Amino acid sequence: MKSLDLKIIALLCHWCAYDSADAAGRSRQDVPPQIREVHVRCSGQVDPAMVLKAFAAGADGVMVLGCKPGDCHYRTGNHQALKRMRLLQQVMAATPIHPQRLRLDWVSAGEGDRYARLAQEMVSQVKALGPVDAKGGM
Amino acid sequence: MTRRILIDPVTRLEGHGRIDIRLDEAGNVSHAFFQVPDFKGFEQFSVGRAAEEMPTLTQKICGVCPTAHHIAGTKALDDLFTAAPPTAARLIRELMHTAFIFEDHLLHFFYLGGPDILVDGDPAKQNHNVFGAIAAMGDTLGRQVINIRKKVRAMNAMLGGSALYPVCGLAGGVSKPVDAKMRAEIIQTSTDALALARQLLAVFHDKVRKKPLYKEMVGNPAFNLSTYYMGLVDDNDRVNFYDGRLRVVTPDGRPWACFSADQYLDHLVERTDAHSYMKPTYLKKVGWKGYQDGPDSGLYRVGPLARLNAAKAMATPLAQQEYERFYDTIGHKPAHNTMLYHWARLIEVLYAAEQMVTLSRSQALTDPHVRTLPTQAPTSGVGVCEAPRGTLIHHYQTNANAIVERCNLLVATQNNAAAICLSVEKAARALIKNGVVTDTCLQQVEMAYRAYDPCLACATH
Amino acid sequence: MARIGVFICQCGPMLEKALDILTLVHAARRLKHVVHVETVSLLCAPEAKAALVETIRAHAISHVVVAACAPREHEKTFGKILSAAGLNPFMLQIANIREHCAWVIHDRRQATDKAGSLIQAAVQRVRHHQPLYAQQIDVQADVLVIGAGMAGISAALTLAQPDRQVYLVERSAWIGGKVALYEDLCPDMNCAACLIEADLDTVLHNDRINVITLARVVALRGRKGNFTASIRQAPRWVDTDRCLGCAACMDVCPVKTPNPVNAFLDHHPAIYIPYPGTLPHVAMVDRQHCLRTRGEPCTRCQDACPFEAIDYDQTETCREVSVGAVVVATGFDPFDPNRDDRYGHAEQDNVITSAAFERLVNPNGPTQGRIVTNDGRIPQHVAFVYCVGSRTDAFNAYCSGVCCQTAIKHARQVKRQLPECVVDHIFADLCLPGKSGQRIFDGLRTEPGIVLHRMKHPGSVRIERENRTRIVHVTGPDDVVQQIQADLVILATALEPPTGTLQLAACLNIDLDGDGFFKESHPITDPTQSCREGIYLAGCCQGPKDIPMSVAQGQAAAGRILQSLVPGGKMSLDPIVARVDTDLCSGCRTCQGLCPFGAITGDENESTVYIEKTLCRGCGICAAACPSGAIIINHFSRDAVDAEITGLLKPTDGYNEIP
Amino acid sequence: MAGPPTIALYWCAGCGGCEESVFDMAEQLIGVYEKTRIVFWPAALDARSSDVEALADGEIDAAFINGAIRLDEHVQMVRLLRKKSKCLIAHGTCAHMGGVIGLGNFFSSKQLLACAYQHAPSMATPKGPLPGQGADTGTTRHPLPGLLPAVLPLDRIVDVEAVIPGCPPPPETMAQVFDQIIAGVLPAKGTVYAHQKALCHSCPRRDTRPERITVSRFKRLQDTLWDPTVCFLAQDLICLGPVTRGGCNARCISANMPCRGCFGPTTAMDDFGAGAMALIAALMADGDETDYEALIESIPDPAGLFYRYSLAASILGKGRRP
Repeated sequence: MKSLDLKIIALLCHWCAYDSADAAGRSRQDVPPQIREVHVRCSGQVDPAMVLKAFAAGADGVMVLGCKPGDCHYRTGNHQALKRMRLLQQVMAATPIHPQRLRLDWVSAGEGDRYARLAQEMVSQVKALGPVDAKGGM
Repeated sequence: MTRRILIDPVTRLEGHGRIDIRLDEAGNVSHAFFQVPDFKGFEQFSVGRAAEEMPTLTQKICGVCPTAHHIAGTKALDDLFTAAPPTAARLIRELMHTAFIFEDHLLHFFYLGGPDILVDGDPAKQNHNVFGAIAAMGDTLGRQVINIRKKVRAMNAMLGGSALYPVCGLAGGVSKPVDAKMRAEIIQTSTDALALARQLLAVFHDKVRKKPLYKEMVGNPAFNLSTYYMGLVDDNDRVNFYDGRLRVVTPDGRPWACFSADQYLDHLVERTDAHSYMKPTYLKKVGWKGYQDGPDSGLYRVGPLARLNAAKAMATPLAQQEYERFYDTIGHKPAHNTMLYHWARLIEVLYAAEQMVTLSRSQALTDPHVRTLPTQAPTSGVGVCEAPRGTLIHHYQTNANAIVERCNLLVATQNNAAAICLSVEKAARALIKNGVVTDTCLQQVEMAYRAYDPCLACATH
Repeated sequence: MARIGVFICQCGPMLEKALDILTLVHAARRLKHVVHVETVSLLCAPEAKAALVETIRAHAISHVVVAACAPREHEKTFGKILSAAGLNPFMLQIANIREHCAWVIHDRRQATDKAGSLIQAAVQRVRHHQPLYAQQIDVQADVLVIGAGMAGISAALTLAQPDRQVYLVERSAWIGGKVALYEDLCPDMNCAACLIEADLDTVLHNDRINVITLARVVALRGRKGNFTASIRQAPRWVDTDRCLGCAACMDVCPVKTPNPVNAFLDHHPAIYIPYPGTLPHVAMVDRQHCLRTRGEPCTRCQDACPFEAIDYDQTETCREVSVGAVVVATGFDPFDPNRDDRYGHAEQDNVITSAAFERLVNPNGPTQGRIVTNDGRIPQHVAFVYCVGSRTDAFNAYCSGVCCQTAIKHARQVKRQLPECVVDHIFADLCLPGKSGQRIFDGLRTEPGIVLHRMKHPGSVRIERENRTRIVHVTGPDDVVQQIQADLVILATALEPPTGTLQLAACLNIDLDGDGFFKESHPITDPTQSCREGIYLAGCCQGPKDIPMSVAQGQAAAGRILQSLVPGGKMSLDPIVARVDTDLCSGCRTCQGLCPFGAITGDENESTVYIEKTLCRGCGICAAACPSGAIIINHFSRDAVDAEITGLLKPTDGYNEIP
Repeated sequence: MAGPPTIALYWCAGCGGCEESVFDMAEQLIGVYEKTRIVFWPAALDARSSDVEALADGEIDAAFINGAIRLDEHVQMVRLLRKKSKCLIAHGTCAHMGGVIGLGNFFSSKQLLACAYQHAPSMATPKGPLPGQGADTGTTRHPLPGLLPAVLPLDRIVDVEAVIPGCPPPPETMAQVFDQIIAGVLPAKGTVYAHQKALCHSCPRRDTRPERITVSRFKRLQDTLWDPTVCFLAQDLICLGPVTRGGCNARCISANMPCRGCFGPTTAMDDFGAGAMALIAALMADGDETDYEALIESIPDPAGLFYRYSLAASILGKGRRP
């Protein structure tokens, strides 16, 4: 499987992360083509099922980006996301889907360069793990 | 040319089985195999689980003897965390377990194997089942059995949450005490149970034992197996379902071994049988001689008949009377005829009922203190009890965080596995001659294993 | 049956360069439910917009996908076009093929491939969109202002307009805050009293402003436009309508207790007015020290009062007011130097804070404005120590920003009264920004008898006592320690969040920043609103600032309110909120504790929870937490998001059917 | 339906508990026997697979299938029964979600066999052949069915009309289903014989559930004594009641033990484990990254706990085919 065929879903919060992806565009950053952006309200809207479904639908990685700690426009959304994603990763550790296929991080609206860097890191991280076993997880 | 007869699936037992009979040119049996096509892998997927979940997890091995697994698992936790349950908790567990054996034996006697001997006429006529049994025993008694069984299961639901799958077992105790109100109900139910047990034995003596088919089979050497016998006994070598030491007697009735559950590895061994998922066990110190009986073969049997054979007596008066009557009638101990499992089972039903009455009347039963919190770090624990079908052993090894690292289960019917296969083969050889194969004699071949009340999900787990 | 129209904007010449538009068109044509695909050179151009309306109508399109720039740019624009074409604006989904493809992927094939899946995802998603309608609600135009200092008062005065009541809640017994205690103000030594008393008077006599002293806000329910606040008022034991502040009572009161208002430099009786000219000019009983609270049947003040104004039967009262917005202007507390023994302040005498000096130098203060040591001497040497409690990790990492100019102001007051006095300034750095800052500093340097000392870091001093004078040991940048003698040391103390800030934050359900000040919704773009809509911040409670800044922020907050809460007006609610499927909700309340806006309550029989959509902001935290999957976020339902995700992951050959 | 409805009951990788849930109908079972035609029920009646093959397609009105799909012959059997039945009912947790058996999917079938037949401490033949292998499995013996690569719930093999959740289903529910069928009404596609709301809604302890629960360390059953009247979650003990469909009469709760989710998720939740994670994360007390790690550490075997009964049905396994 060519690494280009890898697909990574980026779940981006409305206030910071999605804008940072736009900023990356405005400043003509390099965002790897494997990244596929999805607009969500808040990283706190991302539930474990959403992530698992992405993997079941063929994602090789899922990146959840929210506002920086303390900057969540919904006050606690990114904290809830942190709790959920860490718990989910703990559960994933018992499955064939490696916990490192899921990444949660923070970026603020202006940081197009950071967004691009996180995207590149995520792609190489997933490349290292290779594509998800086609037979699916459990 | 050879002929093949397949009984698939075998019926009126727990789990999947098929009998595969091969006839030679002369139409006589060359092989007869009892095969169990069922496997789940509990011993592997128990690894990584939290120890405290094991009693509720492992009992899913079998929905017919779950309480036994729950008790064995819970006792393994006691041992694992070195936490001895308070008296009340111990009483509640034994009460629940004994009541369970009572109703489960009734299940067999009426729904599963029982109809073989209860229902008259040609077993091929498809009425050898609970409904035939009710007809045979009379509607009143039939419905009575059903209702008492229902009451006893309701009582266990009250004690353990679900009639089928109790959940109350905890390391060093149980989750729920018995209050005065519950106790009153329990005493009532136990008393009714005892009345029914006595009635059943009466019926057994003046109806069932007189049936020609039953008489024929009890006398038929084709149903004899001279093996070792194992069962759990109390300090006075009397039958006990909940706790004690494992006593083994030789085919001619001499005491051969008596050991505590944690020594099971010194005495009992499993082997893989390439044509079945069922793992036969045998006595380590005698050894495996293939599917054959006699003192030189490590084959042993468990379950009602074996428990009676392995013990010196019953712990309750009425059951003791029946116990003596049993051996007086047979004329020798141990009794080797497989069909006698039915009779032995009823004697246990009586013992169970008497024991329920005793336990329910014990003052300590309603003590609210039902848990000892563990203080020791866990390492390894073994739990044993008698399932209706025979001895059951759970063995867990964990890390310091009480996560299971290794799980080993020696399950009731496994102990009978080799004997069951042998019984089937012997019966087949005796009943099928010169190519004459009737449904009737195939049914009789099935009776050979049904008498054991085998639980094949258990046997494979 | 959805009829989806896909409109691919080429953004002038821009997208064609990076993407193979034709491939996108062909792929889009093959997607299920797509009835029309069209490329437009610039969809946001007026004529293109008009054409779009026509096309939507002509093809009876029910759902629209626009493949173009970021939603931030034009989602609203195209939403309006949908409305114009008779569709609900929410029947739109944008595929961001400019920012997320053309501009970031430099390989044409790869960029086109991704753009294709973004369009496919948008098409899959838009079919799950439901029409949504913004609900209009009546707004309450009255306003609650918490804190009657400079910021609160300026907000209150700006807000006190026709058809609008202002509730001005003040914790102390008198209004005016810190400024009322000052004599002169920076930069030009303007007379504080002259400036503020006029304002205070207007406040007191403005019938649109209800001043509630000795009061706290104890609860706030509701949301912008419809708050209900509970206000608890402590008894004054003095009838404010009868008392004239004649002080007859004060003369007969047997109690004497240190006067906090005068920084404990003098004493006041248990019934008192802290200084002449406080407003309202009405006495109050300090119940903590009054003999009656100790159970003694003293009635001296009552007997002495010529106006029968003393009323021991007053008890705590609680009232509820409904308001549309809240301004929080609770000010600051000065840093307490007793927390750091290097300043030797614990010994009280002759090491005083700038707050204390304000009273010392104030004609209505304890010494009628005479600058003297505690034993009544005229000081020959006065030393100012800067950055006390500021810019140090031990206490406050931030610079309080106003202490420097205050210290310089005080120095000028010293020189004005005692020209012969030597004044030492001990500072690490000076912070004097703005148009007047440098002027102030130059003024300081040119004065005779002014000595400037540099200390290495804020707090590189130790103040010790040498019989009647003080020795300030200063460690300089070169680590040389010099000793400065002074008869009076004045500590330029930091500004800190006032006591009770934590409780108030909890009661208003708003956040604090790392330093304990109220946190603004956005430090740059929204510095006057708290994290909760409709609750505004003014003055030092949001961070240290000088008086003009506080006044400005007070007026800014008022401006925001005047603009958004018109009396008799309505407010439209964002329809992107959460709703509960009551058939599924088990009432387990897992969501309830998580809602950052208190929008979720258990209903009376608690068989389900209830989401107040006027409070809900549609963040989705509850939906993601619901173990039954019983909460749906409008426009961001599980189905919609899942459809988008699967659309992104499907191969984009276009032939495969979309379920 | 002309005449009494034709019924079949079959077990795949089950435990017999679902059979018991029928036996436990007690006297009502006699009524069922009289008012229906039970053509196949290995646990209670003497009939062979060949008898089923002999039936006409669709001749069975309702087939109750319990147990998970573990062996290749289960696949053939349920396909046969599907062919012969108008209505197929997933009977019990294993058929519904794979049940406890599904935990086997944490391992390969090779691991499962080796552990049981080679590495068990009581094994005499540690190097011995695995079942179905080795010298004496000649043509003379009936071939032993093999394990599928993974356990599957029934609906991954054949269309399923209705589900009766529960390990085991309550006998009252069984009675209700039979009564309906006897009355001539076959369950509509998608019927689930349980509550629509989660267990919390019918939990006897629901009134003790506080507005907000925050847990800073989860307790394990052996760590603590607990109040038999108060919500388990409020006592830092994991209970999956908020995630789990009601309809079990809160039987575990009534035994003073927390819920483990045998009834499966509500209709809106595709994945039980995901629901459990959402719940548990929501209870975690606020803190920093390290606090959260410690908190998660205090949950032993989260994957095994959250997927106790539903691992085989997890959306992670959607791609699987027998």
